Amino acid sequence: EIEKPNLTLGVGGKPLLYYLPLTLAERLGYFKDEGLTVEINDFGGGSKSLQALIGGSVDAVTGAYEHTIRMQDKKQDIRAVIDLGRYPGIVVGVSKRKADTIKSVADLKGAKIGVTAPGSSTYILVQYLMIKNGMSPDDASFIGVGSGASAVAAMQKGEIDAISHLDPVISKLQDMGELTVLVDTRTTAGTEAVFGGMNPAAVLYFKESFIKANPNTVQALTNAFYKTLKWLEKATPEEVAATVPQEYWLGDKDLYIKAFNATREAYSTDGNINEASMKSALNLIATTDPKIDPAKIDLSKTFDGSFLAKAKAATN
Amino acid sequence: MKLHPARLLFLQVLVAVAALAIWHIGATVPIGGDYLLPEFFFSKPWDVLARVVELFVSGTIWKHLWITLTETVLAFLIGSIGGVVIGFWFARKPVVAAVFDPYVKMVNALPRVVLAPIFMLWLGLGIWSKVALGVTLVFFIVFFNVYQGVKEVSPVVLANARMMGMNERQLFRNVYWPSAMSWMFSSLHTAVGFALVGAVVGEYLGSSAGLGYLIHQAEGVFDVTGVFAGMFILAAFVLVIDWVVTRVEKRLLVWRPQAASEQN
Amino acid sequence: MKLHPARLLFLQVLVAVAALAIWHIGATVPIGGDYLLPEFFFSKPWDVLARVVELFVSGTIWKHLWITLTETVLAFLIGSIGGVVIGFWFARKPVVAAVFDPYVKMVNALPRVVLAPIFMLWLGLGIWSKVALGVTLVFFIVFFNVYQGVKEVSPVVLANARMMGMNERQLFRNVYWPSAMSWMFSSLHTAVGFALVGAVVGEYLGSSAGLGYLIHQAEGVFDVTGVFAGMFILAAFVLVIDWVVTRVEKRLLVWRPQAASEQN
Amino acid sequence: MTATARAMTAEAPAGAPLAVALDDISISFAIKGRPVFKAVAPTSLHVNEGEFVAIVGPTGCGKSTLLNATAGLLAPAGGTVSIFGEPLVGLNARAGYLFQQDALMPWKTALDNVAIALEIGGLRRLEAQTQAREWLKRVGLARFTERYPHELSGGQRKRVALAQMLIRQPKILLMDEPFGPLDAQTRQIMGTLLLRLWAQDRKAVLFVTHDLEEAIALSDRVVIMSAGPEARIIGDYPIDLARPRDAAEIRLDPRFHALHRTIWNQLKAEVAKTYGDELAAEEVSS
Amino acid sequence: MTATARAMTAEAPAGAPLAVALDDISISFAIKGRPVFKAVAPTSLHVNEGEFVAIVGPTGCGKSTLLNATAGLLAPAGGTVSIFGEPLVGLNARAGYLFQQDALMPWKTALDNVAIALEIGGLRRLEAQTQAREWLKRVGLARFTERYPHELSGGQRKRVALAQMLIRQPKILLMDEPFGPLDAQTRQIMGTLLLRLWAQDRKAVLFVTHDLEEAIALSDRVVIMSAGPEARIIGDYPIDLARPRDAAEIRLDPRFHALHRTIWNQLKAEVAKTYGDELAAEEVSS
Ligand SMILES: Nc1ncnc2c1ncn2[C@@H]1O[C@H](COP(=O)(O)OP(=O)(O)OP(=O)(O)O)[C@@H](O)[C@H]1O
Ligand SMILES: Nc1ncnc2c1ncn2[C@@H]1O[C@H](COP(=O)(O)OP(=O)(O)OP(=O)(O)O)[C@@H](O)[C@H]1O
Ligand SMILES: [Mg+2]
Ligand SMILES: [Mg+2]
Repeated sequence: EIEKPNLTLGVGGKPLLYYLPLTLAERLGYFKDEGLTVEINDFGGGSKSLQALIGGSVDAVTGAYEHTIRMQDKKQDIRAVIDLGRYPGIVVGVSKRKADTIKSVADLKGAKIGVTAPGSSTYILVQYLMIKNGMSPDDASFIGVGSGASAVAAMQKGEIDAISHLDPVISKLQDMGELTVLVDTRTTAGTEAVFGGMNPAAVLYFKESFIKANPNTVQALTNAFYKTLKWLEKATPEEVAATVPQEYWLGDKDLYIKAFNATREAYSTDGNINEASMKSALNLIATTDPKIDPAKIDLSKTFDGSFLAKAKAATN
Repeated sequence: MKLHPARLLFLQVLVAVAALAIWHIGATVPIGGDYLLPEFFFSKPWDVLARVVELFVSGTIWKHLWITLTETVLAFLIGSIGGVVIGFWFARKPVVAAVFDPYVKMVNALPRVVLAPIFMLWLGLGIWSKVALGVTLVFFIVFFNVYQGVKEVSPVVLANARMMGMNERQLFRNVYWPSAMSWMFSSLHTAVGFALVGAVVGEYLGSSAGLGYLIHQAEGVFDVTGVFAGMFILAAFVLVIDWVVTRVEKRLLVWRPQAASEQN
Repeated sequence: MKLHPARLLFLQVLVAVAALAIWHIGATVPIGGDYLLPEFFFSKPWDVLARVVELFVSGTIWKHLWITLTETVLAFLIGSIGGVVIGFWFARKPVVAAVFDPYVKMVNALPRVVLAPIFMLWLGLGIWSKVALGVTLVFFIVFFNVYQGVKEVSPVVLANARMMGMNERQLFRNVYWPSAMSWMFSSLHTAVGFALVGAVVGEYLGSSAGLGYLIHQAEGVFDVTGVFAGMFILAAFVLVIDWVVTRVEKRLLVWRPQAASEQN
Repeated sequence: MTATARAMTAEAPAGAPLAVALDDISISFAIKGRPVFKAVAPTSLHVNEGEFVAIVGPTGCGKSTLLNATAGLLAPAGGTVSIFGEPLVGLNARAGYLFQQDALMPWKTALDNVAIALEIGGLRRLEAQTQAREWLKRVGLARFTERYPHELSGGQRKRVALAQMLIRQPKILLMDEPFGPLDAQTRQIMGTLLLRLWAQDRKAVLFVTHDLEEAIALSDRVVIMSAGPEARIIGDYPIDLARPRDAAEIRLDPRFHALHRTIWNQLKAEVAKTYGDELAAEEVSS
Repeated sequence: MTATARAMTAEAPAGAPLAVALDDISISFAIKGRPVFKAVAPTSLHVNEGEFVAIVGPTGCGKSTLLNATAGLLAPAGGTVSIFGEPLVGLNARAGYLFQQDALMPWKTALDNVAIALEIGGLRRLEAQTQAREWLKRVGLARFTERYPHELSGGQRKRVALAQMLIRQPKILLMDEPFGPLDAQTRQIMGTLLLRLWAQDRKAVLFVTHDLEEAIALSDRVVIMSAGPEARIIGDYPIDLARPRDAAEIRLDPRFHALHRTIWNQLKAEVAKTYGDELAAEEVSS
């Protein structure tokens, strides 16, 4: 039976499309169906929700897969059990004012690039791209612009030349006609172009000790998310929009649907993370952070597919 | 130079109306093709008001308001009591004060945002981690003022009280405390606002309810109307707490002559 | 009851050593299987120190330090001057004070974190949006104290000055200002810390340099050592600014008798 | 009542306006949660230009209150205050006021406290200080110029305040127990100093004191107030002693003694009234 | 010098310890950026149990300073202070001190200001208030019990302070110009009150005043201080007038006049010394 029916789950920015499956699972009642009562705590950012998990104030987190790798380096055993987003969902674009001069990643030399925060995944992705294009990350200057309206303001005011950001900021900027996209990892094509394959983004992860102590609870939560992914795979944008709270619509349903359509491919359809995409993720981190030695990371300890397998078996 | 209460209210409403009018015009009338207060960042007064009403009518706000209120009041109480106690202690023990002085100042300079994860680690995700954040703001404001307030005690009044044979506790009750009171209340007026800021920032950084949570949710999806509605409620809210503080102040400071600077 | 400076320094160092020892033990010696101060959240004192040294030796810190210093000093100056001016104005114009009172309190209760995007919109991503954030903190602390300080002016001294024929400007210079000075300096000691907090939080929310940027960057990759090193530098830093304030205070308040509460 | 009070100033020259004219003024204090306290009942007092009027009366009768009203610091509940023929609005700019309490600025040295009185009139700092030094010397504080008020004795502070008021040479002097904390000898020296200044350009002086001998020795008229509440002026004695007077010598004059006895008798009766119920009973029982 | 000063107290009964013994004490004030100011030079003063000693001296000579040292509020630079034979450490718990300045707690009513003096001794609030009311009546303030200090006149505040000190019935009374802001009549009533209390249980009194008549009328001994700096006790006059004395009647006694003249002459010379350079010159030139 379920060891811990009352769960607390952490997330860093629940209304973001990045975490759409979480909101859907909640709104569709899938947690209840599994006999779980989930209290969702929203944090100032992904790193804060991870800290809450390690500090023991939340039981589960929907956050970046990358965290599981970094935590292994910090001797914290954190494991993902299901993938929610298979592509990072990050877009690198340039301001329309600079669209003529910056046509590819290689042109970013000397540019002022806005990222959500220094050290965050948007920051790392640009650095990765630059290194891959034979530049040093020091060749551009990075400016933390935050995750909300301030990012839009920075672009509008011409404070930054380029931006590496997520939805809904990207969709909003596109909608305003401020942005020319350089790299789009929301789509299969875009992601393959950068990584040559998948690169897992949002996952559901736990502490290893929690998984051991509460296997049934973890199973139930995995089931709920798996069901959500399946629902999402078939859902129309209209259905999605109708399911999430109206406030999430970015003030305008059309914009929301546009944003959803742009991101749609990034959501995982089967929840699995394969060897190749794990390596791809590790490669991304190791390239940009010299402190992490890829040889010391045991990728098999970052993802535990057993729950997903059972969830699949149960549904099919 | 006292204003009639009705006239005062009228002037206050006038200011509010003027502010709303500027806001409205800034948000809806383009000046040189640009809006002074673009709707995307500032919403519109009417929308915000409508949202506030909606929040109250639908009843969703009550739960959040209650949580934030609890946090604010707790932060305010714990922070000010702590500030008063430590402030007095330091003021009466110059050696302690001299030794800890640099550390107090150092701690006061730490950005609370960074401390949030530590509070969550120690105090969990419930209200207490938010209270702690509020306390770190309130405490210092009250502390510095009480510390100074005690040092400003009139030397003659103090000498007289000591000659009467008052012990430390009696001196506290009869001399230091009443004398430092106007300093303390001055700091409390600032602290009320900061207690709320602490609670809301705490919620903003990680929570599942409260006004800060509401604002954070709204911010993530560019729901400026929601953000402003939240701030509005918050601001109205602080007036209530401040009113309580002012009442207590008036009660406790009956003995004061009218401020000389206000007479004419 | 004055301590010898050398003895004072010794005691202060003792406190620091004790704190570091507790930190070290908490981080490295498990108690009942658990660490009191888990390394993941608190790092270790030695590592932090090493990092601080490294930051200075490699020279990367200077640029950030300089930017944060500029922001802090600007926020402090603008905020306190504003607080003093408006504080005096309100204290001298009871009608203005009564009308704006609720609005001042409301604004004081707005969480600054939420205001950040607006400041960025208006002031851009450079230092000024951070300065603005610091100003919103400093201003209120100074404002409330100066306001109260002016009201506490001795009625007899004021009456005497007015009988001499002082005009408003002369009263300000010769009576209100010196009399409110100890209130003002008390608030400045709190404000120094808050100016820094404002600047750092501003950087934390969006910037390309500064201590807040460094801390945020370290936080993003879970580099607690980096976070603590940043906070350490920050705290050391505020002592320097506070020292300057204290010097100015000592200069300006030579006329005061030793605090009565410290005599024994 | 007002008729008699007014009659008392009948000796005033008809032409010149009165320096101070308090007509039928009454002064009340509102005290939280209790009935209004009527300190001064409608009463009148007229002071001619160049006249030196001493006010005596039992403690707490309303002397300071009367000076405050003349200074414009306190608005009377009824009646009018006129200065040189004009109704007083706001502060009385032509008066200098020596307060009963300490009123020096604690943040200024003795010298600066005195010099500021000239500086605000626009005088250059250096010049003001030179004059202030001179004045401090006159009140016997040449060696204490650089002291802050809290470093001075009670009597020294009072003398600084005296210098601070006199240096401006106001046309009306309001003095509330100016020589209270001074020893008898210094009192006489200060009294002589005051008289000399007063003789130079005809100032009007309102001088509150508890020392009846001092009042008679210095003044042209001694006014007696009744015990409060609702205090009134109940006696007005012209002092017809020749001027210039020597503060020490005059006390030996038989006319001085006669005046002293008359005034003292009225005053004594008045004080006895204050303590009628309370103190007199005590005194008898002892 | 010290030898003579000590000789002056030779009349003390050999057995009983002295209530107050100041031996060779000197008091200095450190003033920023200037040489130390030696207010009181080594000097001695002995007060027997039950003795009433009045201190007179020119303004600013060091009278308040001397009382502060006796109260333990000021540590002398040299010499010793003994109270009832024991060296004084910290505050003088057996003394009551009436300060020259206003020292009432502004946040307490007159009644509470007096009652607190008993309450801190452990007396129940109600009982303390009853007694306080009684005392306020004795000083003539029965109708002013509920007033805050700022609502009282200068003389009223002084009387509240007097009640506040006397209600505790301390063994040593230190009084710094207690009757300064009171009118002559009230002064006498208060003086009589004080003498009656003093007679009840033999208190030692150190009484600073500028009124030499008052000093002689009340005390057993009048002590004269020289003008500062480095003030010393330069005269010590036993007052051999019969007790009980009536404050008013005694002034008519010829012995009173003789004493007054003697003391006055020394005092006058001393004050003249203070102003030797400054004021005397002024006075002559006038
Ligand atoms: N602010 C006030 N509120 C209430 N009553 C007051 C206030 N000021 C003075 N009084 C009362 O008014 C009366 C007159 O006071 P005032 O100070 O004028 O007396 P005074 O003649 O100067 O006495 P003293 O010789 O003791 O200085 C007193 O009974 C006093 O209690
Ligand atoms: N805190 C201080 N710092 C420096 N000098 C002081 C201080 N207090 C008193 N003095 C000086 O010491 C001397 C004696 O002062 P004290 O107050 O004892 O005089 P006093 O005899 O009480 O005079 P008064 O009759 O005027 O009250 C004075 O010259 C005074 O200037
Ligand atoms: Mg008076
Ligand atoms: Mg004195």
